[in-house]
Amino acid sequence: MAERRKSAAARGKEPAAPAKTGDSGHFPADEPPERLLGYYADMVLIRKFELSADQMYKRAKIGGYCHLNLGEEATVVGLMDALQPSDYLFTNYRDHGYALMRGMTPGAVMAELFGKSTGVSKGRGGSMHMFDTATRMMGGYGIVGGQLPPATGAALALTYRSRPGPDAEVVMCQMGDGTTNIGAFHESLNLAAVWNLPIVYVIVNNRLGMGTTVEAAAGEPELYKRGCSYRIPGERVDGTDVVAVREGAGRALDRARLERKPALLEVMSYRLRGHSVVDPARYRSAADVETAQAADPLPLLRRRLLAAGLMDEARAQDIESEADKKVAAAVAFADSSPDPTPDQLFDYAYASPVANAAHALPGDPAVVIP
Amino acid sequence: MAERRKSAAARGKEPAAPAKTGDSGHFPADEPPERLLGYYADMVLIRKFELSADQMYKRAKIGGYCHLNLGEEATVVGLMDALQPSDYLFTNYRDHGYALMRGMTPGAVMAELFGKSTGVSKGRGGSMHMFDTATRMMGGYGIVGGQLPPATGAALALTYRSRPGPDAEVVMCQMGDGTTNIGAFHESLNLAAVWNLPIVYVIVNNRLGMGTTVEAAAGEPELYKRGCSYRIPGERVDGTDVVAVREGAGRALDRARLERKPALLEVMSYRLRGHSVVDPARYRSAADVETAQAADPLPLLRRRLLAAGLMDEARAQDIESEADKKVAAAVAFADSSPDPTPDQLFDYAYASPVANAAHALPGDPAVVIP
Amino acid sequence: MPVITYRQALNDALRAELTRDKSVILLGEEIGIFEGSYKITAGLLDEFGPERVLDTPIAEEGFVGAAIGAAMLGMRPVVEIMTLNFSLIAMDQIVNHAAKIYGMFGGQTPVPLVIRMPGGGGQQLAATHSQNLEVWFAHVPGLKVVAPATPADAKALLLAAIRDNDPVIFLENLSLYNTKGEVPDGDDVAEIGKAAVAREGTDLTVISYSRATTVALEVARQLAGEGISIEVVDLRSLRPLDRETVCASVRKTSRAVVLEDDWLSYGVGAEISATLMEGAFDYLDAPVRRVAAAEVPLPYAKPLERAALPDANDLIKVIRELLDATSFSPPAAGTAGTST
Amino acid sequence: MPVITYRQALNDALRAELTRDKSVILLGEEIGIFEGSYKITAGLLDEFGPERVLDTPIAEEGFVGAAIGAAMLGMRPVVEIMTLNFSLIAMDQIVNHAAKIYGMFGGQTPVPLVIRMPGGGGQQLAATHSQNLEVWFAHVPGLKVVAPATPADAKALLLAAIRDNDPVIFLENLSLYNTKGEVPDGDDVAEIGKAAVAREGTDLTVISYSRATTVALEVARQLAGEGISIEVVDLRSLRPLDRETVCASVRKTSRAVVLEDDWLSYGVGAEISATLMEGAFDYLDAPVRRVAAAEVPLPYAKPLERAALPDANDLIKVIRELLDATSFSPPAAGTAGTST
Ligand SMILES: Cc1ncc(C[n+]2csc(CCOP(=O)(O)OP(=O)(O)O)c2C)c(N)n1
Ligand SMILES: Cc1ncc(C[n+]2csc(CCOP(=O)(O)OP(=O)(O)O)c2C)c(N)n1
Ligand SMILES: [Mg+2]
Ligand SMILES: [Mg+2]
Repeated sequence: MAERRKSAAARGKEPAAPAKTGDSGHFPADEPPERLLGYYADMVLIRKFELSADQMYKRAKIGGYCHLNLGEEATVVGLMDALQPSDYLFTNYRDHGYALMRGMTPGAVMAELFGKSTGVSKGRGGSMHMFDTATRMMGGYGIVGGQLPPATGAALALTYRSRPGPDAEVVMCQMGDGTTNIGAFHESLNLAAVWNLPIVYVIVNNRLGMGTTVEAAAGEPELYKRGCSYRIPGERVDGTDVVAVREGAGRALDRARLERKPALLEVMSYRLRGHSVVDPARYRSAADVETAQAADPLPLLRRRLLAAGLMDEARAQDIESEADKKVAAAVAFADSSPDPTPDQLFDYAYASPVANAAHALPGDPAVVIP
Repeated sequence: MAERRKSAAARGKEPAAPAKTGDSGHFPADEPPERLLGYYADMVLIRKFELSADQMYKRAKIGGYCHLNLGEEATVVGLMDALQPSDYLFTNYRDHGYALMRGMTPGAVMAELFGKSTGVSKGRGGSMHMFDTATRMMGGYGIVGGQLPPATGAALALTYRSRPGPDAEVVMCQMGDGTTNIGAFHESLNLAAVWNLPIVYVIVNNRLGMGTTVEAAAGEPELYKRGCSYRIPGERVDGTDVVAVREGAGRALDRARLERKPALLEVMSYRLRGHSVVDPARYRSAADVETAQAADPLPLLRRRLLAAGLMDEARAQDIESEADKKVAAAVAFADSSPDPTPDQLFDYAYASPVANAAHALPGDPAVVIP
Repeated sequence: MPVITYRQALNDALRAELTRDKSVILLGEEIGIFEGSYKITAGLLDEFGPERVLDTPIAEEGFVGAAIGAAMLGMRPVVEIMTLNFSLIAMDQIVNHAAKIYGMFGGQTPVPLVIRMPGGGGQQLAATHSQNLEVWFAHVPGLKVVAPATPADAKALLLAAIRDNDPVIFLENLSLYNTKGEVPDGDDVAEIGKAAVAREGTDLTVISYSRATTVALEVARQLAGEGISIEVVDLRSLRPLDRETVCASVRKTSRAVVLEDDWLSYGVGAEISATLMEGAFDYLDAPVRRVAAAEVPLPYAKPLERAALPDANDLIKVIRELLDATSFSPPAAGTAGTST
Repeated sequence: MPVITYRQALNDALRAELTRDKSVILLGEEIGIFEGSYKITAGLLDEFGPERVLDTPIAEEGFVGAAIGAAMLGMRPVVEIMTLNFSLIAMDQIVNHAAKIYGMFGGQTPVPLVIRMPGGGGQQLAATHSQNLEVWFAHVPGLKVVAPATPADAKALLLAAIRDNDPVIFLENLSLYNTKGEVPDGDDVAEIGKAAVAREGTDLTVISYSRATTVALEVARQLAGEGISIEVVDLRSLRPLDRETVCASVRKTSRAVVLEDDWLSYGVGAEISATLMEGAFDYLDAPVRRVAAAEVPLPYAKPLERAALPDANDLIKVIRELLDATSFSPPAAGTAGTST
């Protein structure tokens, strides 16, 4: 995807009008068709990858918690396309799609899910903890809100080495709607404001934090307004429309990049399934499920591309079977990769070696009498 | 002071216009002169008490941290007069004035500072931790922001026993300006908003958190606006004008009392001295010190009362020497009170007795071989 | 006696107290509509309504602190923190507030609060979601800390915790929720601060708590077949700590192993070993041994996770080493063990 | 060698590292304009400017977490938390993030971060402002934890901590800041993870760290006059823990007392006692004794505070009890002690 990434600044665009719903409008006139097809391919890849992860979980190839981006594909693709390769990304635990779009190979991401040595975090992190130095994906984080202070500090670090301007490095910090209620949200945005940090906080509002609605959890449920307490401007975009997401993210990133000021972006999305693969989501009303299904960005984009004549059914199927192949290859790679071995347990205990480090296995004596 | 306390609701008043500076305006026409003189007497008592505490600290009668309300007297008196006896109060560590105005005797407050058994918290808490069940002062708290979640929970408890109305119990939670930047502020106000709790959060903005200005610490330095993230309305009042403070607090309390909804009040005050008795405040500019001195609410009120002919110099001096006497008596009481004795060390270890409680003194064996 | 799961025992205790005492309320993330992340509160929202069973925003510091304040005004809140790992966010409220308010204000306001939370690893939840940290809470005066191992204790200790006027940290363990055991109907309220001899034996004492106790009992049963008689002391309460029961057992058996799920250094096992140093030194045939987790952020990958966490085999190995070191020779197989 | 205060030694180390390495920055509340609540950073804002010395809002979780993120991008932040008590607010960032990020992400990003903070009681700061809690940090893999007792160690360990690529918890103590000692000029960098024999002796070992080491040394000097030869082992590093130095000393002296300022149960003393159980059992003439704080929220009133905290008299009393229990009889007065 990297070749498609350009800052909105570099494209010389004005802030766009508020985005339409994913279904309605036309594509922007100057949008290259191949780029739109690329988006569709990316979204399909995420979809197929996540469905495969769900399968693999059921086959016990994957363990622990496993949160999927199903329903958020346009959001993920739009956000990631707005980033430059030199930007840094921090996300929450719902991070598979981000990892793929940031440029990690499906095989290495699937291998991480399988807990293999070839996984992006060497099998140490699992689903919630995708990390890759090369693509500047600074980690998925499992503690709600936990990624915000480090992301803010990463933006602080950038101020020591990068001046505002079209090539400035910036940080994007993704989070869920429920995350806006925790203290770390407040402290982080406040720090970013008083220190003028180049960071974009992205709220993926999928309307639920596990089973809790935004309205039940947030005193101000229009979450893009919650920058008010720090004079950080916010914008809300339609997360089922990949172009709208990219444009909104571009505007926010421009503020960070050109003005070195924080920005807040709320992306309205839907979660198609339960909170994690083991959640049957019985608490969801039929109406809610129906709304979410109707907003599924994949069929929406497929229909729009077909209707606009930018893609025919054959091309669509090509794209879809291409994704199937990639995911199958990823599973095969993960499956055939080696497990880490117990003798590697202490491999990453410390970055600087140190005297008397604790290396006892369970049952080993803590002290050996000479 | 209790006899003067009436809710603004009970007085049937409309919200007043934004308060003027302490110096300028006239007193409200319907304000009983005796009440104004009472305010002056209360403010003088706090002033003399705090100056005495400073002295006693220098004589090593008081130890630990000691934060004074010098300069905040009109704020403290106005806030406390707006409360009903049935209301609950939580404050930060800068709590001597609140304790006095809430109805604790100067002797018991001074005795707490001296660490005596007759102190309001039996000498266990000291300056930062005044507590009194009878007057519903639920404690001064030394951890910045620490009082906010418990105060919020106290308001939650009230919803189980008290309906909205003029006699409803409510909670007032005081804090400093610097406190608005900590996570507990965000989480507490959000909880109060989503649960519709009867609580008034009061920010005493003395422009400094230790040596840090509001502008350096807060992304939105107009602190009364920081309820925006929870749809909690805020108001700013002049903290050098005791009536303005009382009226502002009354309006906020009315919202909590009658509508059962949280409110935010910012009271603009000044700190006349250092952060605590041991801080020489060398970081303060001459101009800043001058501004603070010019806003000293005591001479302001004294001048206004004299100018309005509500008090003559003799009466003023009576009031002042009355306060001197009370403070001297408080010191004498504290001085002659007994110290707690080491055998009382474990007296408040637990509220419910329990098997095998740890009662070893330093050097005692943890286990006694039978 | 009915046999029910640990999960059901907790649910029963909560229901019983919600019914008995109107000042009992439950607070936590997803405990209502979602019925609890681990379904401990299933059905309670329906039964008692949203005023008694409060879903909170994600704000551990806020809602734990709110529970403290509510307790100060006479409510008896039972808070669920979804897993112990998230209690780190609420630590200031737990340690600087809940644990301090009664003593620091001179005994004026009790804080009758229960904080329930599951800890434990072994579920491939990786480093930030697999911690124990019981020892942190156990270290803090002003708290009471219990860690039941069986469904019966889970119920009896939860009843006791809710009726206690102090903040009680109630430690559960993810892998105990589906375990089963006999639980008496009705109001069997435990005494906080007492350990239990979960199984009597004569040759060696294993001291443990929570999930580790189930492992210790399993190992004791297994070794009984070889004629080795293991006594299992289940601590149940970490603060107060029932040092006397621990020492009495080891004075009898002369050999001791501590089994815990937490990291070895500065763990609960250290305190138990130090306690035996002081209270059973002259009775010990050999040094007390500790079996605990390897000191690493717990990895996700199963082979690594398994290597890092203590299990029955590790305990058996250490027991054998200790018996060998003290020249133990078992009687004829099958005769050891006085209970099952 | 120049004699300077512990405070000055810290200030010197910070200045040296700010000068040496541009990626070193300081963050904390009131460390700039106010020059630090305890004046450790005095003068540094003037010297290095607001880009290197950052005053933060009151937001411990936020700025500790920010320091983590900055460290991940190659900065070397040194954070001051005003007192250890406030670290409770930052605990999730310290334990779930700083301690986990290197291992959990498979060694891809080191977190070269120092968190400095003073703990300790005895200043009448009452229950929420007088805690130690070193043992909490010492328990957590992924952290390194040091607690220097002398100005020389303060400087040498702070230099080491800043140059280390892992998160280092650097524990100071309020009552050490004005203590004085010889400190070598220049670049004397300590090795993290090593204890020191602070004073050699033959009859009994006192194991301690931070402020307690100064008490132990004072007692050792005093008892030397009575012909009792005390060896003092200063742990210096709590994680890693130098078990071998501790055990070697006690294998020699056969008697051990642990002195610490923290609460007794589940304290550092427990781990030391358990360590000696494992590493010196056969050499011990009597059980290891622990001297630690009474287990209460520390009261403000001086007589209660004094009763709750361990001091030289408590240590002397326990040393005498231990010597008596092991039938120690001193040689002619004045001959004991091989160093001063
Ligand atoms: C501090 C903390 N509290 C609770 C949890 C458990 N938890 C995991 S995800 C989640 C919901 C988060 O909702 P949201 O921020 O909207 O993100 P989404 O899952 O919808 O992407 C909760 C409560 C956690 N991981 N961390
Ligand atoms: C969590 C925490 N961090 C830091 C401190 C140290 N501290 C005590 S008072 C204070 C400043 C508070 O400023 P503000 O809220 O404006 O209150 P003020 O002192 O002006 O009344 C600080 C940083 C503390 N007590 N608690
Ligand atoms: Mg969500
Ligand atoms: Mg202030």
